[in-house]
Parts: sequence; structure tokens; C-alpha cells
Amino acid sequence: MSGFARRFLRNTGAVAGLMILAAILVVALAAPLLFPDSPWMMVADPLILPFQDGQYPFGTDMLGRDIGAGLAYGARVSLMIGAVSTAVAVLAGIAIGAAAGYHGGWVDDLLMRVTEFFQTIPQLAMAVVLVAILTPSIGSIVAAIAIVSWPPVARLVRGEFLTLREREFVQAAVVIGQHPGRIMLTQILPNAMSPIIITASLMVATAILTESALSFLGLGDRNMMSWGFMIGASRTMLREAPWMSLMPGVAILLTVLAINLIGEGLNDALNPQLRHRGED
Amino acid sequence: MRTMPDHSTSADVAPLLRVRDLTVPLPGGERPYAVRDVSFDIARGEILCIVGESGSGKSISAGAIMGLLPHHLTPERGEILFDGVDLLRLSETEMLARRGRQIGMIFQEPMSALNPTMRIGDQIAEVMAVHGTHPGPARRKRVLDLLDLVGLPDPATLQHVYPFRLSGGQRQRVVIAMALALEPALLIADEPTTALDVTTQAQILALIKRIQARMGMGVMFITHDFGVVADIADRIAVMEKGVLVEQGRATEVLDSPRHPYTRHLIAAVPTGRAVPRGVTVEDAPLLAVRNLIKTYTTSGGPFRPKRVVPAVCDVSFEVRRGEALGIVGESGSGKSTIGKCLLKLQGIDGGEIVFDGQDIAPLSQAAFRPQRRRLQMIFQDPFASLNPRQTVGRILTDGPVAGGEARAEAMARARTLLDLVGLPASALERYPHEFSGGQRQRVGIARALALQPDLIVADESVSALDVSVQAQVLALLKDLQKRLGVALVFITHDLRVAAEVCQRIAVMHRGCLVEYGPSAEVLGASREDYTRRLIEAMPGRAWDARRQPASAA
Amino acid sequence: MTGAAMLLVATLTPVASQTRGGTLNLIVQPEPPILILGLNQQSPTQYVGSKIYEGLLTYGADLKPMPGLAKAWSISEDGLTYRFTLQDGVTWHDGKPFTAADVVFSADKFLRQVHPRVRPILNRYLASVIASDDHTVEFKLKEPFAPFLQLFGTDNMLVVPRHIYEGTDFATNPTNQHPIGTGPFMFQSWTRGSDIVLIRNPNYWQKGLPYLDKIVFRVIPDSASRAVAFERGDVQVLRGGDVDNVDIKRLEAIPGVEHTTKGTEMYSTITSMLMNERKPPFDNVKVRQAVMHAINRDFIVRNIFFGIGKVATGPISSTTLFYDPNVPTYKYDPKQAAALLKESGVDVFKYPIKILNYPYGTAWDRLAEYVSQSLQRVGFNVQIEGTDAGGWAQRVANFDFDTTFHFTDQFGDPAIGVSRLFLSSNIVKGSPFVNNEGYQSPKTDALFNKASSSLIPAERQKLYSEVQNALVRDVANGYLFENQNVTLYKGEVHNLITSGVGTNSNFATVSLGK
Amino acid sequence: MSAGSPITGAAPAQAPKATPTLDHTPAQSVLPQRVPSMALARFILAKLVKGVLVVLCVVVVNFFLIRLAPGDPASIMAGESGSSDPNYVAQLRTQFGLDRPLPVQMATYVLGVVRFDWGFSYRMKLPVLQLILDRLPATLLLMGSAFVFSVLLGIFLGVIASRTRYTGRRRWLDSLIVGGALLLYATPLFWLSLLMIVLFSVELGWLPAFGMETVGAGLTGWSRVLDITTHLVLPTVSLGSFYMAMYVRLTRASMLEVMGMDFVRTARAKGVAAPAVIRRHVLRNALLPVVTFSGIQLGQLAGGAVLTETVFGWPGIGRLMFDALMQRDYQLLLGVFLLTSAMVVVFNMLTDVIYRVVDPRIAFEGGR
Repeated sequence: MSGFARRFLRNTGAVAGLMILAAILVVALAAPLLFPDSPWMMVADPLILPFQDGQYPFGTDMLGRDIGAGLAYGARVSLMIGAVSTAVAVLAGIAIGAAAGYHGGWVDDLLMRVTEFFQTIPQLAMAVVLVAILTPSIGSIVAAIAIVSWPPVARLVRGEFLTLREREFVQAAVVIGQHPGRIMLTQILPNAMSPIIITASLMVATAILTESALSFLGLGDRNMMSWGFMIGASRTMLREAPWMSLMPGVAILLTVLAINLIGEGLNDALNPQLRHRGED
Repeated sequence: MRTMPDHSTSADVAPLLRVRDLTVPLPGGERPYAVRDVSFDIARGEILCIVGESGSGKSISAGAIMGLLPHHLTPERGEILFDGVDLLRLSETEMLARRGRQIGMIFQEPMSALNPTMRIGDQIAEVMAVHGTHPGPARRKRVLDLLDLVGLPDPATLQHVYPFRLSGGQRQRVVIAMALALEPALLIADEPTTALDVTTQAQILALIKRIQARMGMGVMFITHDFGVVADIADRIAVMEKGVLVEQGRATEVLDSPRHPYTRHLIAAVPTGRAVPRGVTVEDAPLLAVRNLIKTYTTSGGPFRPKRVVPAVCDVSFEVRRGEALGIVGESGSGKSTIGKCLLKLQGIDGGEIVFDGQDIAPLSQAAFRPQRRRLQMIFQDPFASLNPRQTVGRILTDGPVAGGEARAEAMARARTLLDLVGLPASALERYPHEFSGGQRQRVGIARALALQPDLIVADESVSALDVSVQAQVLALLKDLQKRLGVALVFITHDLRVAAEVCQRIAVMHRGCLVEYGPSAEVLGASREDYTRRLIEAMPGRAWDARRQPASAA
Repeated sequence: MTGAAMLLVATLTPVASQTRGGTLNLIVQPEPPILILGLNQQSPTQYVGSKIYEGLLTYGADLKPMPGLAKAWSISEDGLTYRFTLQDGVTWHDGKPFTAADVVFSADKFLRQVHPRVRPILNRYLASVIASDDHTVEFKLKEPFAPFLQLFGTDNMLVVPRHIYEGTDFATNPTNQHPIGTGPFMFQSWTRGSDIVLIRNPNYWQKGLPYLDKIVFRVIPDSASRAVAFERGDVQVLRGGDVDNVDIKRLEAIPGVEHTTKGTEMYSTITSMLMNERKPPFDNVKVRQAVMHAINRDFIVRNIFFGIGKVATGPISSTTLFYDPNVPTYKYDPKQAAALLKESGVDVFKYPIKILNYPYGTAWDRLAEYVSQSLQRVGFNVQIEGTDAGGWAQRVANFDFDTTFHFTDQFGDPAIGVSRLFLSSNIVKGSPFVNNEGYQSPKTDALFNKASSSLIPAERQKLYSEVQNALVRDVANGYLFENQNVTLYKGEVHNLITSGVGTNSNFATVSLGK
Repeated sequence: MSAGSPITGAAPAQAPKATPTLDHTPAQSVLPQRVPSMALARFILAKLVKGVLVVLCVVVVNFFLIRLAPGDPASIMAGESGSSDPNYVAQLRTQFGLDRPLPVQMATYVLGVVRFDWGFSYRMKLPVLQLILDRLPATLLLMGSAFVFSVLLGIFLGVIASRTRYTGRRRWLDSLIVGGALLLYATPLFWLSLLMIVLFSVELGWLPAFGMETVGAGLTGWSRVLDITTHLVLPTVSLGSFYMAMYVRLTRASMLEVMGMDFVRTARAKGVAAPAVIRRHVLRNALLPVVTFSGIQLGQLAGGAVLTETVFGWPGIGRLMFDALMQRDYQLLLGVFLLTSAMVVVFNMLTDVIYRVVDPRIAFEGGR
């Protein structure tokens, strides 16, 4: 697979994205080392300006909590929510899409009606209702985001399976006597992975934005310091302390941008002919 | 063979096109130059055929002339004099004035050569609009004349039609109409008939020759099919890996080729004469197909009637153990459908498929699965028939493992299979994209043999390969079939290939079995007029007659 | 007020010569569901409705009753009969005359069915209400109820038009979309999600009033946008809660802007921390006392509510009648809190507690976070549980919480606004503003009942002082701070706050000068 | 906030692929067929029936879904009224009809929907349909302008980016546009709105910060239109910017793919100049998948509007839905969901019809 790595690294944007994401991951993992006590602790005077006080380079919020700690622990929550909800959505999407795409007939119709049903209600509205029902907590937010974001994956996987099912190497697998289950898993799925990976990378980005929107609307998890929470909390202080909402906003921007750039890189690396044709 | 006008290139008449030392570097390719020091001339009213295998640089020379090469391919040196003007030095605007007006071009893929969302008439009229010719009503009239010139029915209504309503052959006629709209001095035809049926191909070749003679155009005809070359070429240029190895009058190059590569290519072309071979007559046939019926129904909605299209109607034939049956027909004749039905990749709507005494048609997929081992298939497209994400070793052992064999044991046998089909044992750990077309097809054959089948269905297994590679694979198939006593059902549209391999041939037309008998009888003295028409449409038959028979099998 | 019929005839004489006309732009948030007082008691409904409807009385800054629709009133010797003489020449907005029958219908039929606060009091105390003639009404009580006279403002016993509501289903009466009252302003239009417009009542019974031509209430869901609206001059008055406290500091400093904390005496809202005393660890009084020591209430007022508020001493707010400052005090002292916890013998870490977040704005989120941190510092095992308005009301009404916060109005008299939170008889599921914490003390029950029926203020003061001492010692609730509502208004607005109900007055005398 | 589904340039709705090299399909009849209006009508009818079924299904599922949320309208209203006793709450429940068994409630609700009686809002004491119709114009205006803004600007920038890449001139423009699109795509919508309010409305004072029009100004005719447009600018830009970024990427990828197709080479061989090739041949074929995608997105806009309406105080149904959910105003919430899902179904159908009219290859009988 060195060809893949070579093509991916040639895309400067993707490399930059990788470095940013790596830095954010390091900060997230090292949060307990960098900031020993919890981000909720009131450690200093409130509203210290950033880059003023050596000990608190990012300043403090209206309760005297260290914003730097908030950003670090916030990274954990946001990335975790993004990753877990996307993983759940992708797995569900693959299961449903594969079954619909491979078997066709009434199975396909039934599953597609279900997918269509989920897509008739706008995503954010559905997420808000689900979180209100399950009462706001990390678990309910992840579940809500997963439930609203699996349909596009299902449609994508169905499309891939429909076309790949007709391909000759799949018919060859039938001819040599492989069971449908194994055919789906070992023959078709590996070849459908590239569009799935690209969509998944974008879904992580969307999940982080949705979590911050939910926190902004007051439906965030109260015990988890997340970036969305910080923006929501700092909203009232927009005029007195604009930097309090600026920094988490920039943090979200950078993370989502990095993930998008990596997604673009994956896209070019995984199906080179698309990029090549664009050249001439 | 059409009578050859004596076109010796006299010194005083300057050639229409003079290409000198054309050299185009190939950055990052498998060889330094796509095309190196290529020189040839095309006189007015002359058809020069450029022949060579895929990747030999024929299309790139054409692209250089038209100035349509992609960004990363720019000619390094050489000149292309057209009417005394070097096209390589011209600016884009100057080239624009010539493209379509003085140089026309037609391409290989008729199905995607036309803008799907623009009517036929408008696409043809565009050429005139761009060059500002035939203003006003004259343009509309010219479009109708051109449609009529290229032999399309009812031009008045046809001009308003969208491309998707036309067949491959009809679309190619439209592309030709577009290229010839302004009666260019030079026409470049890049494999114009490769994607067409034999009968349609014959009509298009005749059309090009008729128009060329009337307009006195120079034609640069690119192809890899020697049959086509023999029918149409005045002069021939042979290219190998970007170098023009031989050039000369058609009869000289075809009948007494000087360069070893040319000789090797010509030898690889099957002669199409059936070699009678002993047919081992046995009592019960291995496979007996009786009154097979298969129909396709387009899905009708709650308010739309279902549309039923018959693909195979009432076909019966038999295959004996160790025998090779050829199923021949044009596209849409139902031959591939029969192949899929035999292997139960598709259900059937009537009739029986008796394999070794048992009718396998009504069996469910699960019930039939243990039997699958005895019926195997070789596919057409070497690039699509192998899973790109699996190593060759894994591909060859998936079948036996599915049948319950241990992976290690299957792997051992896979090595012997690779040897059998002429591939190195090291291939086991490598991925399909590391092999050439021919090598991949050999892996496909090995996969089929892995389960020691009694019958193999080969669906167009060589039509995607270059001539020379085709010859090797066919030889391998014939050898294996004899040595292992495997029955073979060989599906193809190419009569020459069928004659080379099969003892008996079945000719299909629009889903029905037109003729069925020993290949020598069917090809030599056919009783059915459709078969005769099919045989006559084969390009280069005259040249075949002149050639001594290919080395006996 | 012993037995002497008190005839007070004082109509409000206009002060200086006021400029007439102009439009007053206000903010109402959140958008009221309906404008019919009685059917709905939320503050936005109260803010708009108090300009349309009137009660028999209004109340001064000192909470003393002043004439409203009644120009005079008297209380019998035994405190059981209240007689009101009505103003004459009063008409409803639809032109029909206002008579004593309207008052009887409002009290006896309308409020008794729909008003959740007034209903239990009427059912328990009111024997009968009759109209002796067109201009006099007599209320007869079953037993004396000292604060009865406090109930005749528009937030409790308002008067509704009999000819519209009698015999109809009050909740779905079509005129609910077009309120008809006797007040200085009449309803003109309501564009949902955008604005409510009231216009001047030309034949208002107080001649020459109101001064303003039109009042516009604008609906702006976002607090930052509301601050911007006031700053740009699109709106002239901001009430407590319209903008976040942090903006109040900034807006006060703008030249030409006035501010006052007066006008909240009738409500004197107090914020308290409910601790569910039905299960450990809060069933132990020492643990509750430790909590009081663990929380720095000055920090809360200064940093979370930006100095707008006063640390509370006990259950009764300092601006309510019968307030008594000398009660036990709980100084912020984490060490003493830890000592008390050791004394209580309860290992609080073993009982994980969840703070149910009070979902009415970002300040309350900060309060939950601060309390959670402070309690963890002295050894509690604390989590914050998020919920939305619907979930909070349900959980608290069913006593399904460990601890949470809420703020309650006191309506001038402990018998109305305070006793309902601590009487064991009021441990009733269904509403978040009853004895939800489950405090039970027969001693305080008896004190409350005696105080509410006694007519002698001095005696009530002694009883209420005793109650306050007991409730503070037992930490029946965690008394955090008295909410101060700052009203901000542009200089050109005159006579905005003239009574104990502040901006909930009928704005008859409000005018726009230079 | 992202309500948009993350469809990248890769694999938008299956654009019809060229048929395989060997032409297996039997030659269709040559005679051209005008698109028979009968088939169009039949097609729309089939889609309509399916759409109604989906919407009814949405209503029924949501009917049960929102009742799972803790608390019901009666307890909340009682709670908010300061103090109440249990029988007051019980009285409210009977008044709202919440005490009847669930299936009965649902049956009456669904029957009501069919007769355009969408029930009664418990809090606002108004028929749901009237409440929604009051607020619908504001949302349609916001959604419409955000859609037009995002589609037009998105396609325009996408075309420019792909052109510069195709002609090789001014290549930096391509990376600038793509970079900008990535940046917008990654920005939290509400955060961007807040920053815009602070910058444009408060600091610079150019634009109003909230509401749909200056109330009480009693403007009419053109001055009112102008007033609404000035209010519309900030919300449209903030809601539309996210979708615009998506359209830029989709258009660019689609254009590049079409530029590589054979008929573009044929056109160039005819001597058609590059700009004309793009305008006459590439653009039309490249925009087909964008049309499909934009149809689906339009439905999602209604959801995304919740945030914009909250920050800008825009009196739309997004904010109405959020308040109704917070107050458990079941009838009102269901009404809004009914409306948004109906809108999604209608927009999808419109996209399908437009797709058929624009792309002749998909005849109505063939169906997709």
C-alpha cells in the first residue's frame, strides 16, 4: 500500500490536516498532565485576559476557571463524541446498506423506506428531540447524532453494493461456491471502503459541529466540558470577554478543518483516477 | 479485397501531411518516450493504417496532430507539416481554426462520444456555427444532407432525437457526419469500429471508404485489428512501444512483412479456417440443454405496464465430456445470458439444464452450492474479474476453502496450478494490479481449474486481450482442455477465435439458435443465410484466403 | 386599623404637567402564551396584562393598599367582612359599564376556577361575596385572614368582564385572543414571535390619563440581541431578567440611562437551594448546615449575578413584611463545614448527589457548577444533571431530585408567598413551588397558621420572628440570596416606577418627556 | 450545527453511467418520442401517494416519540404558574384530552390532520395550523434566500474553480476558493452568527441585529420590503454560508469529472474553444447531480434554521419547534414536524421531476 501513502503525503493540505489533528490529539491525551485539576475547578480570579498571566496563558472565564484546561478537556469530549457517534452511524449504515444493496427486492424496498423516513425530518430538529427525550448526557448526545447521521451512509453503501454486485469478481465468488455472507464481507465490502472512509471523515466533522450546536441550545451534558459548552457559556459575555467564545470557536474550526483536509487527502489517495482525470 | 489504386507517392505532389521525427516524452511512464522519432506521410485521397498493440503510441501521434494531447504530454521535437504549415508551432486560436474545418476526427467509444443532453442536429450544426459556415437555413439543410450521407434513416425527425435513443452504430455515423461536415482535407479515425458488432463494423468501414473516395480526403486510420487493416488500408505503418518499425504499401506489409515484430503480430492472427478434429462420440452427453427460455422484465410501477423482453427463446444443445462447443453471435443475441443461466447466476423461465443426468435448473442456490465445484467460469475483463484487494494466492484458494479444504493444502495445490498456466510461484503473494492483462486472464483460468471442474464456461475470455496475448491464451486453453479432458463452452462474437478452439459451433441471433453443428460444416458450408452474412462481414477474409493455414493445432 | 372604617379618598393627582402622547417601546420575554390574567400567571403575561386589566386596589412602595377600581374600603371589627365602594363612571374597553356584578363574578366564579394561587385561599377562607348595590361589594370570610387585603392587585384578584365570560368555557373563550379590561390601555394587535401593541383607552375612568398613545412589547428570544436593542435605542426600558446581569453593569454606564432596584417590593423574590430531606444525606440537619457553610454566597452574588442581589439571611426577604434580621448566620467557612459533617456521623461521599440544573438561563448553569465545586471541596460526591424546562418541572413536582434551585415571589405577606413552601400540609405533588423539599415541623406549622389568622401586626411579627429562627436553624431550605431586579430606562421615560409592583403597574402616569 | 448530510463530491446521486463497451441492449426504436405528458402525470401521482404515506408515517412515529420525553404540557404549565394543586393539574389534563388512551388520542389527531384540523396548542390556546401559518412565511423567506444565496454563489464559485484548474490559468484562484469553502464548511454556524452580529450590527451598526422588520414603524410597500431585506442579510449569510461551501465542492468535483468525458474531447476536436466547451457541453451535464443534491438539502434547511432563528430572533417555525419541544406542546410540535416532513417530500419530488425534464436520458417509462 506504499502507493497510497505516497499519494496521500503528496497532498500538502492533507499533511497539514494530519499534523493539526495529531497536535490536538496529543493535547487531549496529555490534558491531565498539562492541567492536573479538573477544568471545572475555580482556580483564579475570574475574567483574566489571555496572554496576560503567565500561569494562565489562555485566561480564565467568569467563574475563574482556566480556559486552557477547558480547551484541553474539551478536545477529549468533542473528538470522542465525533468518533464514537460516527463509528456507530457508519456500522449501522453499512449493515443496512449492504443488506439492501446485495439482496435487493423487498428487503431493499423495506430498508430504503426506513432510511427515507429518517431523512424526512431535518437532522438537527431530530437530534434536539432525541436529546430532550433521553435527557441531556454524553450517551444521549452520541446516540442522537448517530441516529440522525446513519441514513446517508446507508444510501451510499447501498449504491456501492448495487454496482459492485454486478462486477465479475463477485460473480466469480458465487461460481466458486462462497456463501453470500462471506461474499459481502470479504469481496464487496473491502472494495466499497474508500467512499465510506471519506464520508466517515466528514461525518466526524459534522458530529462535532452538531454537539456544539446542542450545547449551545442548552442540551449539552452538564458534567462534560466541551467546546460547544464553552461557546454557549461565553455567549452572554460576548461584549465583555469576546475571547472566551473566540478560542473554543477557533478550536472547533481547526479540528473540523483538519478532519476535512484529511478526508480530501484520503479521497485523492484512495481513488487516484479521479484526481488524474482532473489534471488533463 | 478492393482493387488497389496505384498511389506511388510521386515526388512533385507534396503530401497532405508530413510527420518528421515526432518525439513525445512520457513522464513517469514505464518507458522514457510515448512516441520517438516517428515519421510518416499521408497523401490526399490515401488511407494510411497505423496498426499496433495497446500502448504502442498510435493514439498519441493522432493527439499530437490535433493538438489535443493532455497537459503532461508535450512534443519534445519533430514537426507536423499540414499543407506546408507546422501544426506544432501554431497557437491555440490558429489550431481552433483548423480543427473540424481542415482536420476531422472520430473516436473509439460511440456510446459516450456524443453530448447526452444535446440533440443530434444541434451537435452537428455546432461545427458549422463555430467556423461560421453555411449561415441561416443552409445550415439546417446541410445537417439533413449529412445525416442522409452517413446512411441514417428519416433525417428530418432524427435531428431532434437525443443520443441515448440511438444504437452504437448509429451514433458512430453521427460522429462521422460531424467530422465530415466541412469536408476536411484530413480525417483521423482512432479505432472507430473496435466497439462495434461485426456486421455494423463492416457497414461503417464501407461508409468511410465511400465518403473518402468521393471527397478525396487523406485518412489516418488507427486500429489493432489486422482484419480491418487488410480491408481498408492503402499503406500500413506498424508501431511497437512508440517506435514506427515498418511502413509500406498494404499488400507488401501484409503478405511479406520484413520486421520480425510485424511477422510475429501477423502470425498471431487466427485464420478462421476450422481444423477438423476427431470428435469422441460418447453415449450420454455431459450437459444437455433442452428448450431453454429466459426473459427480462423491466420493473413497472403501480401505474406502468411491465415490459417483457425475450433474451433466449427455446434453445437446445448438448456438450460431451472433453468437447469444446462455441456459442457465437452478435451483441444482444443472448449468448452471454445462456452462459449465466448454465451457471445459475440467473434463474431461467423455461426448459431444462441436465448436467451429468440431473436437471440443475429447479435446484435452490443452497442445494446447488455443493455441485458448483463441477461447473466453473472464466470471465471477459481481466481487470474486473479479480478482486483488487486480494492476493493471487487468496483468490486461488477461496474456492477450495469454501468447499471445506484446509487453506494450507489449497495453497500447495495453487502453486502447481500457477505452473500449469505458466505463471511464477512468486505470484501467490502479489496483487492483481501488478500483472498484465494476459497474466490476469491466466490467474482466472487457474481459479477455474482449482476445483477440477468437469465443464468450464468461457464468456468472451480473450476479446479484451491484444492479438498476440490472445493467441497465447487460446493455445493454453486448447492444451489444458485436451490434457485435463474438461468440457468447454466458449462464448464469443469472433468467428475466427471460435473456429480456432471449438469442435462444434452454435450460432445465435436475437435469442434464437440459428445453426448448430461441427465447426468445419458451420463455417465452411453453412446452410443458414444469417451465418453466411456473419461470415462475410468478417474483416480481412480475402487476406485470410491468401495466407497459408496457421500452424496445425 | 382596629375596627375604624378607613375612608381614604385620594385619587392620584397628576404631578407636574406631563407631555402627552408618544410610543413606549418595551421588551417582553419569553413571549407570553396568552394575555388573560387569571388564566396565566407568568411574568410576561403579568407585564402586559397589568396595563389592560385592573384590580380593586394597588399597592405603594411600602406595600400599603391604595385605591384602584375601589375608591374606598372598610374591614369589620372581627376581620370577617370587607366592604368596597367602587369608582363610578368606569367602562370596559368594549363600552359596557363596569358594575359590582363583575367583581362578584370574578371572585366567586372565574378566579375560584382558574387562578391556582388564589383558589386555595378562596376555598379555605371565603364564605360569600355579594353586591349590595351597583357600587358596593361585601366579602365575608369563614375565619380571619390578615393578608386578605394584599390579594386585590392585578396579579391575584383582578376583575374580568362578566358579560364576556359568564356561562362560557373560560379556557377556550374566543375573546381570549382579544383581552377586554378596564385599564388605561386597550389591546390592538399581536404578531406572534414579533410584537404586541396596546393603544390608549380614550374613555379611561381617570380623566386625562394615560399620557402615552401607544405601548409596543417586542419579542426578542436572544439576550445578547436584547442588550443590543436597548443600546441602539430601539427599546427604552429593560426589566430584570431581560438581559444578563453582566450587561447591566455596561448598560448602566451609558449616558442618559437611569436605573433603579425599586418596584420589586410586592414580589421580593428570593433564591433558595432545595435539599430533598426525604433521603440521606440531606435528611440530617447537620449536613444541611454544613452545606450552608460550604457555599460562599458573597462570591455567588458578586461573580455569578454580578452584584445584583443581596445575601439572604432566612426564608423571608428583607423587603417583605415581618422580616427579622437577627437569626443564626452561616458564615462561609469550609473548615467548619467539614467539622459539621464529621459531627453528623454521615459519610457524605457514600451518597452520590445529583444537582438538577435549573434550566432558566446561563447564570443558573454557573450557579450549579459553583455549588458542585464547593461541595466537592468539602467531601461531597456531586454530579450535575442537565434537563430542560419540561423535565425540571416534572422532576421537582414529583419530588424526584437530590438538590436543585428555584426562586419564588413572596407577594408582600409571608402567609401568601412563604408559608406554602414550608407547611407540611402543602407537601403535595403536582407543582415545583410547594413544600417540595419535604420539611416537616409541627411547631412551625402551628406558628404559620396562628400568624396568618391573627389580626394584630405586632403579634404576627413575634410569631414570624420565631418561625424565621426555627427555619434558619433547621436549614429547611438553603437560603442563598434575594434577587434584585434592576430596571433600566432611558432618561426621557418619566414616572416609570411609582408603586410596589414596579413595572407591573398600569403605566397610566408614565410619560415621555425630553 | 450542521444539518446538511456530508455528501462529498464523490458519489452524488447515481448520475447515469455510459453503457458498457459491448452494446448489449437491443437497439431502441429510432423514432424520437416527445416526453408524453401522460407518463409525467402518472409519475407525479405515484410519487405523491408515496409521499403522503411517508408523511403520515412520520406523524404517527413522532406522536409516540415526543410522549417519551419527561414531563407533559399540564405539569409544565402548572409548574410555571407559581403554585398549584394536583386537581388543577388533573383539570388541565382533562381539558387537553391527555387522559384519554393513547390510541384514541392518535386516531383523533390523524383524522384531524386529514381534515386540516391540526389540533390546538395547549399553551398559546390557538389552533396549531394558524400558529404555524403565522410563522411559516418568515421561515420560507429565510430558507428561500439562504437557498438561493448558497446555490447561486456555490455553483458560480465551483465553476470558476474548476475552470481555472481545467485551463491551467490563474490556478491560485482554484486553491483560494477550495480553501475558503473548507474554512466555511468547518465553522460552527451559531458562532459565526454571533461574530457577525457583534461586527456588523453593534460595532459598525450597518445592519439590524434581530427580528424580521422594525416593528411599529408601520412601513408599507417598498420601504417595508427594503426594511425586511436589511434584516434578512445577516441570517441569510450565516445560514447559507455552510451550504454554499458544500455546493462549491460538489460543483467543482462534478465539473472536473465531466471535463474528462469523451464527448468533451469530441467537442474540442470539432474546433469549439475552451470557454464554449464549458458553457455548452460541460456545465449542463455537471449541474445535474447538483440539482438532485440541492433538492434534498432544501428540506434539511428547515432544521438548520432553528439555530439561526434563535440567534437572530427570526420569527420562524424553527424557533417555534424548539419552544414547543421545551414546553412539551405536543400538538404544536407535531404540526411543525408534519410541515417540515411534508416540505422535504415535496422538495424531493420537485427535484425528481426537474431532473427528468432536464436530463432526457431518463424517460418516464423507464423510471428510476
